[in-house]
Amino acid sequence: MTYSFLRLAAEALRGQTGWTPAWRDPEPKAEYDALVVGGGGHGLATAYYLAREHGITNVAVLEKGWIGSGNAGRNTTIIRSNYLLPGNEAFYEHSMKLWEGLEQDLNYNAMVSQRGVLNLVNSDAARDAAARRGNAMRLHGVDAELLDADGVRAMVPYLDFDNARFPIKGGLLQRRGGTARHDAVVWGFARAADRRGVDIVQNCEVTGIRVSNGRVMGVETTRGFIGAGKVGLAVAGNSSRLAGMAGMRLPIESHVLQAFVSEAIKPLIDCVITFGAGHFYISQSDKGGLVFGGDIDGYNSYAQRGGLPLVEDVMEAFMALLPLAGRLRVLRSWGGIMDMSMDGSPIIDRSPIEGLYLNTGWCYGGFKATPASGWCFAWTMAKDEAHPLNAAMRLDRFASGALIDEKGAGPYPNKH
Amino acid sequence: MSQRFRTAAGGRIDRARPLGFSFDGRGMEGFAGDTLASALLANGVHLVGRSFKYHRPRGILAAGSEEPNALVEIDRGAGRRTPNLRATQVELHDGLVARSQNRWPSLAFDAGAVSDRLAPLLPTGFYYKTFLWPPRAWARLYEPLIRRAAGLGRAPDTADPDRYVQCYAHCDVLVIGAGPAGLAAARAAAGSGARVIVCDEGAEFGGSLLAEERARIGGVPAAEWLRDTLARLEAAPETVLLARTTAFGYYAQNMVGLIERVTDHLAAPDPALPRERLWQVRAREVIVAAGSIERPLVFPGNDRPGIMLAGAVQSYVVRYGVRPGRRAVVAAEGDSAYRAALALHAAGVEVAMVADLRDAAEGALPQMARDAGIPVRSGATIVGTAGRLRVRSVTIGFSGGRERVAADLLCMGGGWTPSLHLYSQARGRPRHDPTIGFVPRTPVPGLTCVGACRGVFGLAEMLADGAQAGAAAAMRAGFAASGESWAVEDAPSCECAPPRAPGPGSGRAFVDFQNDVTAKDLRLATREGFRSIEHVKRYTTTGMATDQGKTSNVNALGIVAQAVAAPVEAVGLTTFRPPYTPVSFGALAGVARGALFDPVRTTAIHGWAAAQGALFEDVGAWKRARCFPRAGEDMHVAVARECRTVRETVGLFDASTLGKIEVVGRDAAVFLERMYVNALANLAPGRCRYAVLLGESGFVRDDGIVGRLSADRFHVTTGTGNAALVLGLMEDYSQTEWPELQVWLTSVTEQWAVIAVQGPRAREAIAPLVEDVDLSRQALPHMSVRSCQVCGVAARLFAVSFTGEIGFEINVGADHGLAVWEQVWERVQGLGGAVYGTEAMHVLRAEKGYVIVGQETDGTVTIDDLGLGWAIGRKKQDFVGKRSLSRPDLAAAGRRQLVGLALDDASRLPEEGMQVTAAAQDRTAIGHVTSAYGSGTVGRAVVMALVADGRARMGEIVFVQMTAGAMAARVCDPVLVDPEGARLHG
Amino acid sequence: MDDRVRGALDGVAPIEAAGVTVSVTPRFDRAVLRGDAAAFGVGLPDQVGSVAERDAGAVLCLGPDEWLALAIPGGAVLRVAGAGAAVDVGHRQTALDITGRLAAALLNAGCPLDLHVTAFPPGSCTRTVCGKAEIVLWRRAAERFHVEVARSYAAYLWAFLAENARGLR
Amino acid sequence: MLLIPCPFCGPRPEIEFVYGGEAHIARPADPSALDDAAWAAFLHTRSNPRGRHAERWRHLHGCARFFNVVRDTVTDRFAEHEAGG
Repeated sequence: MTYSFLRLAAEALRGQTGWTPAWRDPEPKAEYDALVVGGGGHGLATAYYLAREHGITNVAVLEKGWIGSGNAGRNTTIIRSNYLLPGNEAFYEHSMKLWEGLEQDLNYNAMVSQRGVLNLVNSDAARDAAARRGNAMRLHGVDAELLDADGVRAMVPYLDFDNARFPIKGGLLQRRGGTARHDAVVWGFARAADRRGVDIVQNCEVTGIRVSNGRVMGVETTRGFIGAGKVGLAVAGNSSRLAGMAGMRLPIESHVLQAFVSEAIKPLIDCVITFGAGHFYISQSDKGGLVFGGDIDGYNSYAQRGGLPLVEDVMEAFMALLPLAGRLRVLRSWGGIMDMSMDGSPIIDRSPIEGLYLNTGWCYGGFKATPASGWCFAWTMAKDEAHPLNAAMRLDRFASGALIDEKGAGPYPNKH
Repeated sequence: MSQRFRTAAGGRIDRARPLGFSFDGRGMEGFAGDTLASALLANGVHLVGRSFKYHRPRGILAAGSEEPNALVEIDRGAGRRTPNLRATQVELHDGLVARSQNRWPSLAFDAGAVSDRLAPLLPTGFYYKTFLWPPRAWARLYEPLIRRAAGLGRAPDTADPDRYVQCYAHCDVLVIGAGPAGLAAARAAAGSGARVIVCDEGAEFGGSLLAEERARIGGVPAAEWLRDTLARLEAAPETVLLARTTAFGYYAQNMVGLIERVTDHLAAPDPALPRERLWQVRAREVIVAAGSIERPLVFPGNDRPGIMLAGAVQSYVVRYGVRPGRRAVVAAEGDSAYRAALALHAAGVEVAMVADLRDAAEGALPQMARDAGIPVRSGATIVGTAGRLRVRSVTIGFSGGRERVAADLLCMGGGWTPSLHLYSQARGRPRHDPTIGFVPRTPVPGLTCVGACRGVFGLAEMLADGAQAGAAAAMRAGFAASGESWAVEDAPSCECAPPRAPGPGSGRAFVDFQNDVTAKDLRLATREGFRSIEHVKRYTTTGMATDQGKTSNVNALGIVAQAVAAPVEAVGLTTFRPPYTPVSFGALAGVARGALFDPVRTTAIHGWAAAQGALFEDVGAWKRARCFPRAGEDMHVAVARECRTVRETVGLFDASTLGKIEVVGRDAAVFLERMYVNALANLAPGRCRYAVLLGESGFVRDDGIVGRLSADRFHVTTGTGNAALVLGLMEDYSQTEWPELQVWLTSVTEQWAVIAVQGPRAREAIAPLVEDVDLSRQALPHMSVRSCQVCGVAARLFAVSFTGEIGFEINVGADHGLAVWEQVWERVQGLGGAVYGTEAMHVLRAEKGYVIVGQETDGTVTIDDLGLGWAIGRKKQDFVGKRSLSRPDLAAAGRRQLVGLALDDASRLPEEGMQVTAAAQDRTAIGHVTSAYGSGTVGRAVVMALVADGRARMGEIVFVQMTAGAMAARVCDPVLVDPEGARLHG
Repeated sequence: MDDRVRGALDGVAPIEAAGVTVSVTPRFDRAVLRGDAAAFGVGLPDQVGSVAERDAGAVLCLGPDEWLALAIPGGAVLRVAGAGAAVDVGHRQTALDITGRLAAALLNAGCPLDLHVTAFPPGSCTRTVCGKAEIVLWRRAAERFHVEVARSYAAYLWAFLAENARGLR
Repeated sequence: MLLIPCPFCGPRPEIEFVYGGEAHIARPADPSALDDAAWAAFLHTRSNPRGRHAERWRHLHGCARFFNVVRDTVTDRFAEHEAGG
């Protein structure tokens, strides 16, 4: 069934009786050409692009719970490609381009909204870093504008520009950045993959990875053994555990990242804003809720629950940015498990085990990468080699020293 | 017309204290003790809001924090406008100004209600299925319309003038909820002498006892027992009672977050008082007595104003002395709803019928209703209702047919749902009880649920449950305690109704009132393959409104379970997440606003610099003087003058923010030798060395001066922003990797004020002030240190330079800093010198090719990239980061190396962060500018850049991508002033 | 006092609020002592968190091999014989005196420790935090605390305490 | 806020501590003897368990000592103390 306004009208007349399931609920087959473990955005996108780009349709996505139950449904829905380092930039820009045509491609409204991402700078050092980033983006044909304080004021006059502690000195704006509806991204990829023949198998937890003389044979699951010559792991929050099933140890630590939404209010914030003087980012959903988050709690955790100290840090940054927010109220908070790689950049690569592929280490940055991650991971699985876009996101870079340390280039005060 | 719907007498309101208030501009009167909701009902106002999606007229449903409909804006003026408050929680005060929300032009006539007419076109999830064409139209066309329509209240438009504070507290027993069970628990715990905190979200302690009319506890009326209990608790020395205080979140190891609302209920609060206070309570034992929430019934047209929860109606009648209608129908799915019928009857409201949905109504309460002459009909179903802005009639179906009953009040008693929020936040896993619903199953260490929130209903049972748990908790906390017990009379037990899914009726039966989710929406979602309750929730938005589904989740669950033909426990609950009810950002930020957002660190000389009219910059948490403009100078001119003065005469600079670590002990030298890349073991006492510190991964982390004061004592400096990082790194190695080394590290950053004197006449400037040290270059060469007296106070004198000129850094005790600075300043001034700031310091060091870690480096730069490889001790076997240097990529060709750039056009000044390319038109960068300053000394811009294979490109032309186009530049040595160091050693 | 000496909070008037008073103490010597207790001339308390008062001054045991000596004439403490280190930090910190019925409550506005007199009795000391400043806390009496704060954080801590002293519960 | 058992100061609030990552990862006595993979494993590879995790904390704003504890990364509960760094 294709979605359209006409379809809505027709269903209105027949009392909504004609709608069919967005995706099938199939029993897993005994054997597939390829398995994607993890029914999050990245896993579903991978399956979709395996089918669409490489004609590999005998594919199953195995999800231990319900699709989108992990970080895909717990993030702050920001999309952007304002990256600095060569190993990242082209990849995230590719992702942005995929976002731009995604909804027509998937026949699903993921509410991709290019409302602009504005990184505020609060010190000269931060401005230098923003300038370097913006210049690098422009050089590579990515849109970036450096704004001075007045430029920012014109965009978001309600901010506290003369904050006693960290006055706003300007910002780096990427107009093409913005937000997308996280659940819709998951459901859109799921539905589109399903329509191309991919089996989406929920409530099917992988309990083991069968490897025989260096080659992957398939996976043990709570619904029995499922064979496949290619197995891709896209299991943020469980990467170390799953890799461990295949005897691998990863340069990954899992941490909890909290996110928040406020009560719905009439439109106030029209773009995505990040605060330079503290780890803080905010946007407003179409429903009216302010969606925002901060830094990780800072210790290994699988608890999907954070602590109050971090909550306070986030709210302090919020109040420093928006003093009028004092009487607004946080409605709901939640935690997601981030697989933090040691250099802050992801891994999309083959593994030492033939036929087993890794997609992990997204830190806080996974959502915006969803389409390109799936696209590149599908390529890597299909062709058994990295695409140039993810060539730098290798597992062995930690041994070679070819790290992709984007954070090292982030806002960074003078140190002398 | 005022308060036409008050009862003749009774209730806990103070009829002697009338209060004026307004709603949507209409003036009304209520009494002290009212909530906005009870006062509105007393004035006959039921229509208070519009729903989120269809803008349907909505009335007051509940009497507490579970209210989904009655959201209002309270305006206290002057930036004190608060949206989305529940009228059922807003306490009335004189002059209160309230407005309805999300309607235009008026509450009674809301244009937005057109969406109600379009409902067939807007099934659940419709927005995922359309707005797809033309591409990009979503963000430009559809979305702005939807955004404008969405949202509830308005944000305030000026900064919040109120104060919010926080505090930490500890106790042996924290009791959450002061209903009968909670109070009994608190009584037992407090009696033992334990430290007890009792909180309740209501204005008054008592919970259901506040609406209790006939029960007797321990031989006295419930109200009297309540008075006595509160008196005892107030008398207990170690007990804290917090009314208007919501426990909003449970965090690890019995840390509970409480929000105390301090002033919102006051007409004219003392300005010294905070609006709210956040409590972070660490409790040995937590007792949750959160009670239960009544379920609405799901039937067509169940959302009209005048349709209320039975328990709420009882509360309004008994506690607030309000008659919520003239003629009532009570729809009962359990006995408890009969209490509302009896209360209404006693208050003189005609109860047209109790329509009992059960096949038989046998309990004590139904009998009491019959005895009171109230018509009771069992086996009933609610078929529908009529009325636009207020319910007019109710159509009830029986086996015999249907009956239309005129009524302006319909009470719904759908049974009670235990409040599992905090228990679930604490990771308790509930089980499903067929007669009650979900109740706690797995134990949580240190947490006990008592009373209705664990499915214990009935006054006697709740009291006993609480008393027992309170005593047990106190005993676990180490106190001798015993629970009391009380005889309870005239509290007829009410059979609890199991949650039941409604039959599929015609018309829209609302489940989530605020988000307008109907039973049909939920069934449609399951037909579309959204079978997990979490999927259904996200797809239909049920339970995602500001009430977080307190009244709707269990009904939704029942409907979904029925639709997917699975047992309720298999479908499962959605996760409970903090906060229990919304918490203001102000309270969570506390006093950390404005200047208190983050500490501002200043040096001993700061006040002097400010008095001189210095401009300051933030460096880490420090304020540093950036330059000292004289009258008529802009920063550019001032910096040029400051630089010139240092090169020609002498300059004075406050370097106090430098990190300083005193490294002491027999093995101090060995330790530093292992930490830094340099050879330091052989450093002679009295000498210094420029030293570089790497991270273990081989990249540059910091640099500084290591000065050896004596055989076992070193004075080490770090970058201003790096002090904590470096000390932490050193402690890590000394404590955990090399515990055998006898070395101790002490931060002395704040001990010493550092007064830098730099320039050809620096020696001359300080000479008269320094006692017993020969300052001659032979006796005190560059890179030396002496302990001595300067201006009569103890000092550490360093002969070091960050400008390329002769330089000294005078370290004196911070409390002496200003006095010494002023004397040095006199000397410097006398010689025609100047004070300079960080900007001039940057220029001077750049002219000399000195790097700044954090400016030239970004966490991916190696010591060789910076051209500082010479600093590495050649013979050293190992030092932190050494092994990483031989990793392929760190040794590879093509790395970006630090060079100078000489722009063709001497008048141009590139920006830091500009990209460098090999050809003017290239789109791939081979490097970037790390530092760029105008320089009078050099006569053109001084530019430092990291360029791929930079040192091999000396003399080559590269291009700096300026905003105005590419600019040619020649790669050159970064050292532009005095390469041979003659001035330095002069 | 020597007019060449300027403390971080010189000249500020005490914070006087209902139930609590905060004032700046007169200047005194300080030293950090590290290593083996036997290495020092003065006797040192050996329990982490305990305080030994010495006539006018005191020695606070902040860690298993760390002490903070307050107002003890430099010569005495700075003499070390054996495995230990003494570092003069006389200018590094500023000291506040917080007294009154609500002294503990004021500190608990920013200090997460249990300061109930049974949990942190007189004679206890520790390094901890208050708001965003690190402090050293020494309870001299049930209603009297001695607070040490780094010089450059003194102004922040002062403002933090002044703000929280208003409307204290 | 976690309540972290410091071996010298007893249970203390999280904000007094800094996290030190996985415990028992000793710096090799002679790093030059390791090949790149082994060195990378020391630098970057972590067990990252879901459950019992032996980890390091430093009581920075307390006794300033590093110590090891075992914490369950799912429940956040701390188990027994361990000695040494």
